[in-house]
Amino acid sequence: MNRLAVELPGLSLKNPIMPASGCFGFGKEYAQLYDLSKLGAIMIKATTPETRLGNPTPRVAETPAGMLNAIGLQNPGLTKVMENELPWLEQYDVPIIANVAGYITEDYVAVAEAISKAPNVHALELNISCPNVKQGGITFGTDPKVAEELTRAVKAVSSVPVYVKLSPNVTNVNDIGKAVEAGGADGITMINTLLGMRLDTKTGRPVIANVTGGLSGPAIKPVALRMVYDVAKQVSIPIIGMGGIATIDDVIDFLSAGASAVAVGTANFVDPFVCPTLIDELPNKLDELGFNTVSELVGRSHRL
Amino acid sequence: MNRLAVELPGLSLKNPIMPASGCFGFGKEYAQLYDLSKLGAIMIKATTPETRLGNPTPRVAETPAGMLNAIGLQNPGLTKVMENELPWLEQYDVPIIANVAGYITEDYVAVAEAISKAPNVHALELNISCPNVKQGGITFGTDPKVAEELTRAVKAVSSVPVYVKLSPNVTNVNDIGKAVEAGGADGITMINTLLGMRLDTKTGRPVIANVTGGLSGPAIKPVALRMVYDVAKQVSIPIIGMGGIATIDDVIDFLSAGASAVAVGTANFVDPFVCPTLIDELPNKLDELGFNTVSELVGRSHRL
Amino acid sequence: MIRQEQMQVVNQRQIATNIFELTLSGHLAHEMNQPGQFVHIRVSDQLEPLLRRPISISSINKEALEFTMIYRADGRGTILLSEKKQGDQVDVLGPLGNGFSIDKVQAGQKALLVGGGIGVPPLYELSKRLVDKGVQPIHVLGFQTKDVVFYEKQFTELGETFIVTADGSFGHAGFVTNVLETLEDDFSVYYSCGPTPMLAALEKMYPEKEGYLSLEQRMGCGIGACFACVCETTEKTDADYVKVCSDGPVFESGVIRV
Amino acid sequence: MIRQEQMQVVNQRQIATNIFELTLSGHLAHEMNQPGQFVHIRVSDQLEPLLRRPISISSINKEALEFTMIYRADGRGTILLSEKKQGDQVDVLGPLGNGFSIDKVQAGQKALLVGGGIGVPPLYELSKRLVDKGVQPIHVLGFQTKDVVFYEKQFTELGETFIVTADGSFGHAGFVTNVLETLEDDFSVYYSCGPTPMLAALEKMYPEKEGYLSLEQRMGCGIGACFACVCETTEKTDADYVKVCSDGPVFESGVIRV
Ligand SMILES: Cc1cc2nc3c(=O)[nH]c(=O)nc-3n(C[C@H](O)[C@H](O)[C@H](O)COP(=O)(O)OP(=O)(O)OC[C@H]3O[C@@H](n4cnc5c(N)ncnc54)[C@H](O)[C@@H]3O)c2cc1C
Ligand SMILES: Cc1cc2nc3c(=O)[nH]c(=O)nc-3n(C[C@H](O)[C@H](O)[C@H](O)COP(=O)(O)OP(=O)(O)OC[C@H]3O[C@@H](n4cnc5c(N)ncnc54)[C@H](O)[C@@H]3O)c2cc1C
Ligand SMILES: Cc1cc2nc3c(=O)[nH]c(=O)nc-3n(C[C@H](O)[C@H](O)[C@H](O)COP(=O)(O)O)c2cc1C
Ligand SMILES: Cc1cc2nc3c(=O)[nH]c(=O)nc-3n(C[C@H](O)[C@H](O)[C@H](O)COP(=O)(O)O)c2cc1C
Ligand code: FES
Ligand code: FES
Repeated sequence: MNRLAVELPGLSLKNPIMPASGCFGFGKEYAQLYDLSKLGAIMIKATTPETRLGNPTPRVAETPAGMLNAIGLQNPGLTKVMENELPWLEQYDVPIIANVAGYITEDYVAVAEAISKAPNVHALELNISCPNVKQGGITFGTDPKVAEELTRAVKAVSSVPVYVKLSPNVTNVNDIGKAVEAGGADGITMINTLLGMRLDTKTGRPVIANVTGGLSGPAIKPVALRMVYDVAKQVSIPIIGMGGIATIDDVIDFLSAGASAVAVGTANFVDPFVCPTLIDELPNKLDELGFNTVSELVGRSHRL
Repeated sequence: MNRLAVELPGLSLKNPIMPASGCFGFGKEYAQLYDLSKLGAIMIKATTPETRLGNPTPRVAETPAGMLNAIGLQNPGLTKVMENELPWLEQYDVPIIANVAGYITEDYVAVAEAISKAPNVHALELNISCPNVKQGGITFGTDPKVAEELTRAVKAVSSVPVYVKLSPNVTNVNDIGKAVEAGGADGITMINTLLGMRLDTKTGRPVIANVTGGLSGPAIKPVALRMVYDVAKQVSIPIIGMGGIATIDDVIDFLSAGASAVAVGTANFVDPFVCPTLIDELPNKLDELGFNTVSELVGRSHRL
Repeated sequence: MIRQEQMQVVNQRQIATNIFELTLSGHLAHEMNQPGQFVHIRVSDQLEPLLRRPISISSINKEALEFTMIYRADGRGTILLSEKKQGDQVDVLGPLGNGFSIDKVQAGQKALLVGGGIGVPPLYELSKRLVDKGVQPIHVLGFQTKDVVFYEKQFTELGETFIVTADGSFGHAGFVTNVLETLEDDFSVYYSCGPTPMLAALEKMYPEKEGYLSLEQRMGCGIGACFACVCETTEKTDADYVKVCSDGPVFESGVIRV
Repeated sequence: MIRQEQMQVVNQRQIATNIFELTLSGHLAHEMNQPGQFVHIRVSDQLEPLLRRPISISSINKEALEFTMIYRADGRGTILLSEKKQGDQVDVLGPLGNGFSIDKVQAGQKALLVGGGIGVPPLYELSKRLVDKGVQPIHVLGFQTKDVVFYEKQFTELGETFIVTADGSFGHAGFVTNVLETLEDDFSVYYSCGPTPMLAALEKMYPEKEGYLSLEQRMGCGIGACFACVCETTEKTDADYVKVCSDGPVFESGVIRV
């Protein structure tokens, strides 16, 4: 019996660690460094119906213990992803979670319906929380009613379980979590980035061409952990937690707070081997803490 | 003519730099280290009608490039602040901004009416954004209507201009900013802390007895800067900016984003001399950037 | 007077498993007048780790303008501190707080000093001062295991010294209280620094004795401004609360709700 | 193959105002086959500063398993890097990207190498390889002022070298283009690395020539996964965009909208 294994709607994970969407492209680049079959799953870059060229550059900026990004959901579009990216990933024994985005509900529905039929796509992640696009994205993630309806519309057409990715840029994240659960979501992924900005002190100009960007990395871990801890109390569907995870202790903290699995984003840029390293470190950490399986650890902070 | 001087409602500041509320007590401690008359102003610890003993300990925890706190608005209460703290501060040539807090509107009104009569209190800062108290605090800062009414009620009784301190834990900070302006606020101070938490990885227990706490320090600067930049576009009243300020470049960034002055909180714990140091560094920085006065710099990012 | 100074590392050495002895030099040492005070140390000039670390002063050498600390390199900050080498600079704020008073104990009398783990260091300067005053110190020092025991020799040179280890791997086995029970209580004052349960046990054991306890709390500012480090008080004082950093870290026994 | 390795500092020295030459050793150097590639460096093992810094490879010594970089210590990360001493470890990811191709230029022909500021370093390994191939390099290197000029001697040893400073404090005054105008264009290929305006000027000057330009962009991953470093392309290619880190940093002239 594999003590790291985690069973989630649509996902039989070898281990609870996966790269977060947008920080791992479609896997090709990291495949040069290690065997992707080692990963619990892969959350691929957001896919939209059409090809998107994203925002002007600069698109990233460094901040204290974090970074800002405003990529703007650049991606080759549904057709190319279905024809090139997903088939290429089939050579690896790893479930794919397809991150779905769009301007309007119909976009989400169109992408979800098609991409959920790809053999290696085992779940969808609805990106209703991208802070870097003018239309769509976050606008769906800040109003409970809108989030619930979008979830319901996508559930109606998806061939695989649907996870909804929550934005931290809200007054009450619990309401959004409960709303998407009511809309039929099979799970929640959280958190997306916090809206932030950096100025070039010399010129006074925003460093990022898009003016604002999404804050990620260790700096946001306390906010992410608090939100996972709160939402875990409110919903009965599983949570895949993320936000600043860089070390094995971070992984333990998110599982303790109630996440059933975790995703690693920005840390891949700092240490490209971070995911396999965390997977290797997890068993010893479980021993050290006196837990047999990952599942035993999940939500322990709520049981103390 | 003093190139660092800033004129704000009720406040003739020698310079735009002041310690943030709760990070400087009532001044006595830092007075052992330097002459408080050097400061642009002092934002004193939140004052409530009654004595408050605050939350259980531990009350603080370190996070990546930041810290969490859940002090719980501990303070000696209105009477003692009026009788001991404010008179003691009169020996210094520095305007006091009194941070006002309470459970219900009547608390705010009572404290505001009385404390605004103290000779050295030149402005009030309504704390409708404290994340660490069960009642009052942030509950006033997340609903525009409630924030507007509280502002109006306090304005009606205050003998000095009223600044309202905004919470970053909202979906749309602009709406709150516009609401308090409509309620008659003379200025805005922002931001208060972001709600966060830290777990003890060994035990899975929250490090902070209050479970959650307010995140402050350099980690939150990108969020604070973005909010100041956005709100400055929406309101015509002045903003005192704060959130992660530790270096002279941080000061410049907040002024560029539209803050007329800045407050320094957490950085006082890291470097107790940070405020006088920043004040000393400011003139050279202005020269380096080619500005004669602080006022010329304010909001430059919006004019590019 | 409280000062902030870039002090120089005179010497740093490991004296037990993960336990380091660090000696710094600078004018700040000139301000150190009382045993039991502490300093607030910035371990990195980057933004990470951010907060200062409070560490007790374990011995003072005013003539040489030097002082010594003993600490356990455990978390991120103290591990960084343990990497400082001779000649490196360390940003120190101090001396902070109020230490152990030796006014009420007279030459010829006995004083009991009880330390637990990293609570032991401040007792060393205290013991030296008691000896200088003609007071006879008795040391009871508790550690987890043999490999984290330190300064046995130094304390023995100053007076009778009992070492206790929780696992019995060195000295007496068990808790300091097990040894205390075997001692006659002919001492006129006791001093203690260590885990709160130990301090509570001492108060219970010696309700009639005059005692001084050094407490620990998570800190922000370290100088009394942020209200991070407060402790609840008892009827024995009319203060509603005290701050460990500026009112303490040393308090008279019975004053704090431990 | 891309590797990540803790490489050892063989030598670091300042060669001009705020300009450092850093030589590292490790197996990673064995993977370096092309001039113009870069490495992605982690400057601190703390969380701050967080991101890696991209720095070009300026020369490679495969036998010794060493390579050298030249960089300006300017912001927080590069200043930290400049404090590394002999024997220290540096976390390096690389070699990354595609460098300068020397396939299309033949022995006996001339090649023009134009560098600006911190764009000069990658041209050094390139020039050595051209010389090895029997190609005759002409170097035109632009700097702001005299005190940031570096490697004049090294380039001169390889071929004709013109130094240009914006303030005229050394060599020719003005921009590299001022010198280029005075040169006859009997070279068969040109290579350039430096500020985008300079690259744009070169494309305008030599529309008919075969050229290779090395670009800069802010980076996240450095290996092609995050879409941080994309550039707009022209009709000359059917790709909608390119990534500087993995498709570049070197591109054929005319391919990128500069
Ligand atoms: C007045 C006083 C005197 C002290 N004297 C000594 C001494 O002489 N020798 C010694 O080894 N230790 C001493 N300590 C404990 C010491 O401060 C902590 O061990 C140290 O701060 C832990 O930092 P870290 O980087 O190792 O751990 P981290 O886990 O990185 O620390 C994270 C944060 O928690 C705080 N923290 C963690 N543990 C403690 C603690 N036990 N007390 C207070 N804050 C803590 C840190 O200061 C930091 O802000 C003293 C504490 C106080 C309050
Ligand atoms: C492919 C490539 C090759 C390079 N080769 C060299 C070289 O050989 N020598 C040299 O001195 N410089 C080189 N640079 C520029 C170098 O990467 C930056 O000067 C450096 O990253 C600045 O970091 P900092 O810590 O000094 O500044 P900071 O202001 O602390 O940097 C903050 C963030 O912005 C990024 N950044 C800042 N300036 C640049 C820039 N010009 N290009 C890309 N990212 C930047 C940093 O990487 C970091 O993520 C190269 C850049 C690229 C893209
Ligand atoms: C460069 C970059 C690109 C991202 N792109 C996406 C995306 O396409 N879709 C999405 O849902 N989240 C995206 N994110 C958010 C991450 O998936 C993750 O939610 C966030 O970065 C917090 O995790 P971290 O702190 O570990 O990076 C992106 C983040 C970064 C840094
Ligand atoms: C220990 C601590 C106590 C605080 N107490 C108060 C308070 O009483 N009233 C208030 O309005 N803000 C309080 N704050 C928030 C600060 O005033 C400031 O808004 C916030 O910390 C962001 O600034 P910084 O990043 O510079 O610390 C407190 C912050 C800290 C760290
Ligand atoms: S640590 Fe700030 S009051 Fe004690
Ligand atoms: S830096 Fe990530 S794609 Fe180029």
